[in-house]
Amino acid sequence: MSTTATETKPLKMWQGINQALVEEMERDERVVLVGEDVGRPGGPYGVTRGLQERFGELRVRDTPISEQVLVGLGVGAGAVGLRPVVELMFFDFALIAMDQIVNQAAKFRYFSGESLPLVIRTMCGAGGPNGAQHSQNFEAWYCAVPGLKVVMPSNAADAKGLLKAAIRDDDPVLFIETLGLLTARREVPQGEEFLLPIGVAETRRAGDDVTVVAIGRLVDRALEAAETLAQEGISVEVIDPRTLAPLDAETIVASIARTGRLVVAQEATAPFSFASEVCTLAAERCLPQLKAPPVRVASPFVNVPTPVPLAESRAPGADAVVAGIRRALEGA
Amino acid sequence: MSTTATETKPLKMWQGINQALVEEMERDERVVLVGEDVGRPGGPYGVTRGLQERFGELRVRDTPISEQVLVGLGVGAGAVGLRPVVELMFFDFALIAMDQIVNQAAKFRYFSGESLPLVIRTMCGAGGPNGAQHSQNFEAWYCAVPGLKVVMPSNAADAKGLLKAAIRDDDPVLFIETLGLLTARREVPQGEEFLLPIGVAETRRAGDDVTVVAIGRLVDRALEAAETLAQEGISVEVIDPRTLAPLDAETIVASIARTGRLVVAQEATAPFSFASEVCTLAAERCLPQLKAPPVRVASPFVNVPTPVPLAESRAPGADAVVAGIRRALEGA
Amino acid sequence: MPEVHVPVARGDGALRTAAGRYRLMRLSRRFEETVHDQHGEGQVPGPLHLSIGQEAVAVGACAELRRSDAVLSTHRGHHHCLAKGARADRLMAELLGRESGYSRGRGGSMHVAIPSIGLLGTNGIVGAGLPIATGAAYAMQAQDRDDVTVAFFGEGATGTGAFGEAVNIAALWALPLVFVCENNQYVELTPQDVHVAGEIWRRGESHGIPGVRVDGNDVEAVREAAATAIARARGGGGPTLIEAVTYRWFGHYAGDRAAYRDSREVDSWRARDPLVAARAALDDAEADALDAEVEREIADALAFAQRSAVTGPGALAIDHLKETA
Amino acid sequence: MPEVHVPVARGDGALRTAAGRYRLMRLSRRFEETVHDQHGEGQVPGPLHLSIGQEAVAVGACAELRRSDAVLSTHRGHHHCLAKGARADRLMAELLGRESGYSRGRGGSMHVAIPSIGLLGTNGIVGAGLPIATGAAYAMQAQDRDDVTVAFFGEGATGTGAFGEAVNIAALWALPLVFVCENNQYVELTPQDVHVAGEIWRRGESHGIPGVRVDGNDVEAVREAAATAIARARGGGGPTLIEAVTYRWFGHYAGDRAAYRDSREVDSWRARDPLVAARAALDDAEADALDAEVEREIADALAFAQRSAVTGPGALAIDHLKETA
Ligand SMILES: Cc1ncc(C[n+]2csc(CCOP(=O)(O)OP(=O)(O)O)c2C)c(N)n1
Ligand SMILES: Cc1ncc(C[n+]2csc(CCOP(=O)(O)OP(=O)(O)O)c2C)c(N)n1
Ligand SMILES: [Mg+2]
Ligand SMILES: [Mg+2]
Repeated sequence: MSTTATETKPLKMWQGINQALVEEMERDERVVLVGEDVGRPGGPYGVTRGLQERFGELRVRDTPISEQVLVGLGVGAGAVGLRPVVELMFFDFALIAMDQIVNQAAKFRYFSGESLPLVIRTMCGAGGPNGAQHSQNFEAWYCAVPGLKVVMPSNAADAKGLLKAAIRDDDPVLFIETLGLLTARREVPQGEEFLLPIGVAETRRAGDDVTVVAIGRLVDRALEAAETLAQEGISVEVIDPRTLAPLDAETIVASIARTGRLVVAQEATAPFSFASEVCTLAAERCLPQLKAPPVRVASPFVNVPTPVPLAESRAPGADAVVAGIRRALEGA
Repeated sequence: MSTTATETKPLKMWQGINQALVEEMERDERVVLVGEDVGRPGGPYGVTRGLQERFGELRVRDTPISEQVLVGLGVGAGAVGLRPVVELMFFDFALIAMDQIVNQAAKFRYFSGESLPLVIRTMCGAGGPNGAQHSQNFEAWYCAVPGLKVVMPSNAADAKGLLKAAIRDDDPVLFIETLGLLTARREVPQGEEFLLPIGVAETRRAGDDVTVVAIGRLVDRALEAAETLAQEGISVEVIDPRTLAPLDAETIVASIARTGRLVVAQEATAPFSFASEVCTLAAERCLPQLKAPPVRVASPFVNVPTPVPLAESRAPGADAVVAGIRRALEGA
Repeated sequence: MPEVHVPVARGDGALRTAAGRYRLMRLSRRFEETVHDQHGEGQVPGPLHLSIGQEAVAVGACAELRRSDAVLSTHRGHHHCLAKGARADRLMAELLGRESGYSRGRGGSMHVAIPSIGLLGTNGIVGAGLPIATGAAYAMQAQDRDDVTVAFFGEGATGTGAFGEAVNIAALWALPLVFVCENNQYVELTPQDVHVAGEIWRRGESHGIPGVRVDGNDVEAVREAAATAIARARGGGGPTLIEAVTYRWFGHYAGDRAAYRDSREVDSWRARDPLVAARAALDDAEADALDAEVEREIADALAFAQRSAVTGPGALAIDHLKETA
Repeated sequence: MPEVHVPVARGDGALRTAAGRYRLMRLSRRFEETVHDQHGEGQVPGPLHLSIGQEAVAVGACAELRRSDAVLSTHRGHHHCLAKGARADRLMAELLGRESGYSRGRGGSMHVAIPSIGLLGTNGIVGAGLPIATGAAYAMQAQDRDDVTVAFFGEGATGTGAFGEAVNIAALWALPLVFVCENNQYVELTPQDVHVAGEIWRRGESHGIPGVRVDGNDVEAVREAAATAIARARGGGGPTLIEAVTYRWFGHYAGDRAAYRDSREVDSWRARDPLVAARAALDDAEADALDAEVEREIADALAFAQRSAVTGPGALAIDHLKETA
């Protein structure tokens, strides 16, 4: 994979995703997109705007509300020669398609020995007034499934580069977008060959005193926290795994071993989550170096309330990351 | 909750479950049982034998192959006055009913403020020649859901006492039976009031050198390992959480703080699993006491193969627990 | 919890008369208009799927229901809630994110559940009420009650697996369950022909249960079809599938300008306002009096909601499990 | 991988003649009897759901298929695999847990997938093949191929949500897809009347697609119905739902003595052996020759499997992701 792009453009995350889809569909006619409202309406949040006009109704297709069939469309089409991208509107709705994801898509190669190019795009998190059934963060569950890759970009550029890589990947990839980031702007490299490697973490900021592993919406907040603490002379390293499975444990472990302190920051609730796995890696592989207990900065273990101010008060902000880092610095 | 029973009988786990169902259905006519083949055939593994003859076709009901409706039957019936027990034949099939479990059952009280007595019984693990779609262990996923209790008994007596408690509980309980234990025999207290408390871990064996937290099929194997190592003078504490959510963290943490060493043993694969959460608790709350990195004894991160010998070679045995303990004793 | 005066008790019997039905349709309409306004003023901190234009379906289908009957509703469910006996004030408070709301203001429009009046839930998941409806109906059958369950769903929900599972088991077990498909022609941002193959009302026959299509803008037609289905269900005759053809006047959600629709289409449906027909059954003076009553009820409801405390973070952690209640 | 000699090539065209169809039915029967024996001897380390009695459905439905067409099968799918062109030897090896099996002996009966011949999988999850079938058919349509997909499923699968979702979208998109319900009267340990409301073949009409019921023990009747459906699908006419009524002679799985069935019922179906009818279309000498050929093929297949290495733990970790392949 190469990152030969030079020119960049400031784009919102949804635009980065849209660009990735356009470029890959232009490049390879086997790429198709199916989902609820992805076609004529251009997606409930506008992410797939203009695609159906450009690529026609057969390649960009509005489906009924049939989540099992949606993923099944991807599995079947991927098995006979297309490279489907399936959109599940909200991550919560993936619960309906779980058998198709876990028992069918993820096991296809194990049973058949052959590739299943399939991207399942979905959107997580409490970034809108949608409430307890439209805001959940269950990314950890899919990371526990052999045969599945899980990607979770934290900004527009990564979303573009990783989605393009996911579409070119020969394995099923669950691509988790974050509602709270869709309109966040970033410089996005242009050019069809801007690809980012799946399975490689990105160190967003180098630092020596503490390692913060942050995902999704918490990456920017972690960077903000790092900036705040820098003013006190605290040097924070921020790692964005970008791919949650297979996880780039080496990068994470090397950083923790060096700083001796770990904070994991995520929008999901803490118990049995992504953060649990990272903390476990720290304990298993960096115990002698650990100067303090790892800290999970996460949403409280309660449902997501509907009113936006409440939902936002539930998700950890930059202040919560700052507090988490302070705890990691004090601890043990 | 009381454990006033005195008399015991040697029963297989399936018999303990059967007895719990009979007793609770005798005691409370609101208790009903629905599931595939639970009635006339008495269950695919005989667990519900005799119940339909005893309680009639309305209270013990064979359903079509409709897993979403199965859990929905429980939610709706629980909401209007029954205390339903729903059987999902294999844990893997719960994937089809995930929306009903996570978005409906678990959130009913949050939305309505009222109780939802509902037990979802299912069977996990690679204890038979069933292969990759009938042998999975995804217990950790459900532990991440606010509003759900998750119980996983490791023997016939616990299965009985905990199932009875689950049926009397006013919250939705996911009750995970283990295929590999169904025919394992144990002394089971008799008497209608033999109840075991949900949310309370059981220390199966006291010890000083290392804490083993084991669940399901791995409990007996951990005890066997402890016995083996006792002969070398190694003193192993074995804790069976029995309830995975809400987890009795206090008991576990107190033990780890005392022994300074942790092994978590489970049939599930390691990444993003129950073991990850327990290791994280150790790191968060016992770091100063930890003498060695925690060790996860788990199945390798691959699908469950169909042939029994292969499936059995995949699941960790007592020897793997012994090896894990030795690692914990050497480490750091 | 302090409650304002509600002039007419709903629930058992309140919808048995044409006046009662008109009154509730009017209440529902005015409720929606009011929350729509509130939404425009930024006072509704959650999503809003308005049922304006569809009042006859909810009121007609609930006309013969008792408090002990159950209803499963959808993301577009305020009219169902009111028709089943929900109080306008607490429902309004819920939508406005107030502590006095039915779900303490945390749930909002899609998460209203009032088991005490048999309203088992609006729902954010399309189709998800249908399996739950089979459970409520099964419990009624198993307990030998002559109660029934009514499951509302949009035509979009016929695409879900939950729908097929539910119809099959309801037919198989002869459950006391009435399926009411509120076909309002659109499914989010696409027309129903993107979603529905064939004809919805005919999905009954291959399962051996009656299926009927009715004018969903005619409250009496809906009531009649529902009455037949409900009587059948109470008598042990099993489920019925009713397709009520209607139209949503506004977009999918408050804020959706529904540019995907032809304005003439909208106009033609607005010209068939279900309230106008229902009002015609009454004499004008009676109708005017009911309208005035409704205005007061709505004004009181809004005042109640507005003077209730805004739900704060303190409400977040409760009611997940019984012990935390 | 070493392969034994296969006397008659299957796949394109092999089932176009009555002789070819009889031969394959016979092969399927003898295959099942052989693996059943092997199971009795403890040589099958996985579950076994025998298709004996149902051969005419698989062979009739696949008679007009090409290699580039797709088939989705079920937990009871050896006959589908063979009819779509799977080699008896590698299939046998899979069931016997050998490295030379189609899934390296790790998958067993319920997890055979051979994309190279269009066999997209038997399946351990009831109903799960149906959504996948819509995907294969969609790809064929989107690529403007005139290929078709055939989805087999038992009558028990009509209870799953996946079934309803799949029929709806197939009808809606006019997918080149033929649904073949193999109604063998039982669903695990209970009769079909515990599972199916109304009539399966009629589930088509409310979706606006043809539904037909055929004698599933008459290979020519199945072939004819399938040929019509396949031609329709290839021509862009959309899906068809075929209910083929048949019977499984043995229990749900090898080992199930099926005490829940009346022996007279079993006898009456055995008296209608689909192979006897298919054989009657041939002259005796020809049929005898085919039988002998089949015996050799089965013997060779068994020998192949038996001399293949038993799958060891080394096979466990491969083929989860491409890089681990
Ligand atoms: C399972 C699921 N898939 C998708 C959605 C997103 N969604 C919300 S409402 C809706 C359309 C529902 O249409 P219909 O059933 O006709 O009801 P209407 O909105 O017309 O009342 C969709 C697709 C959802 N909430 N749940
Ligand atoms: C989703 C799901 N639920 C339950 C099962 C357990 N199960 C395996 S086969 C079977 C019966 C299937 O009956 P049918 O569809 O009629 O096929 P047949 O066995 O008769 O060929 C059941 C319930 C399963 N495998 N998958
Ligand atoms: Mg609609
Ligand atoms: Mg069958």
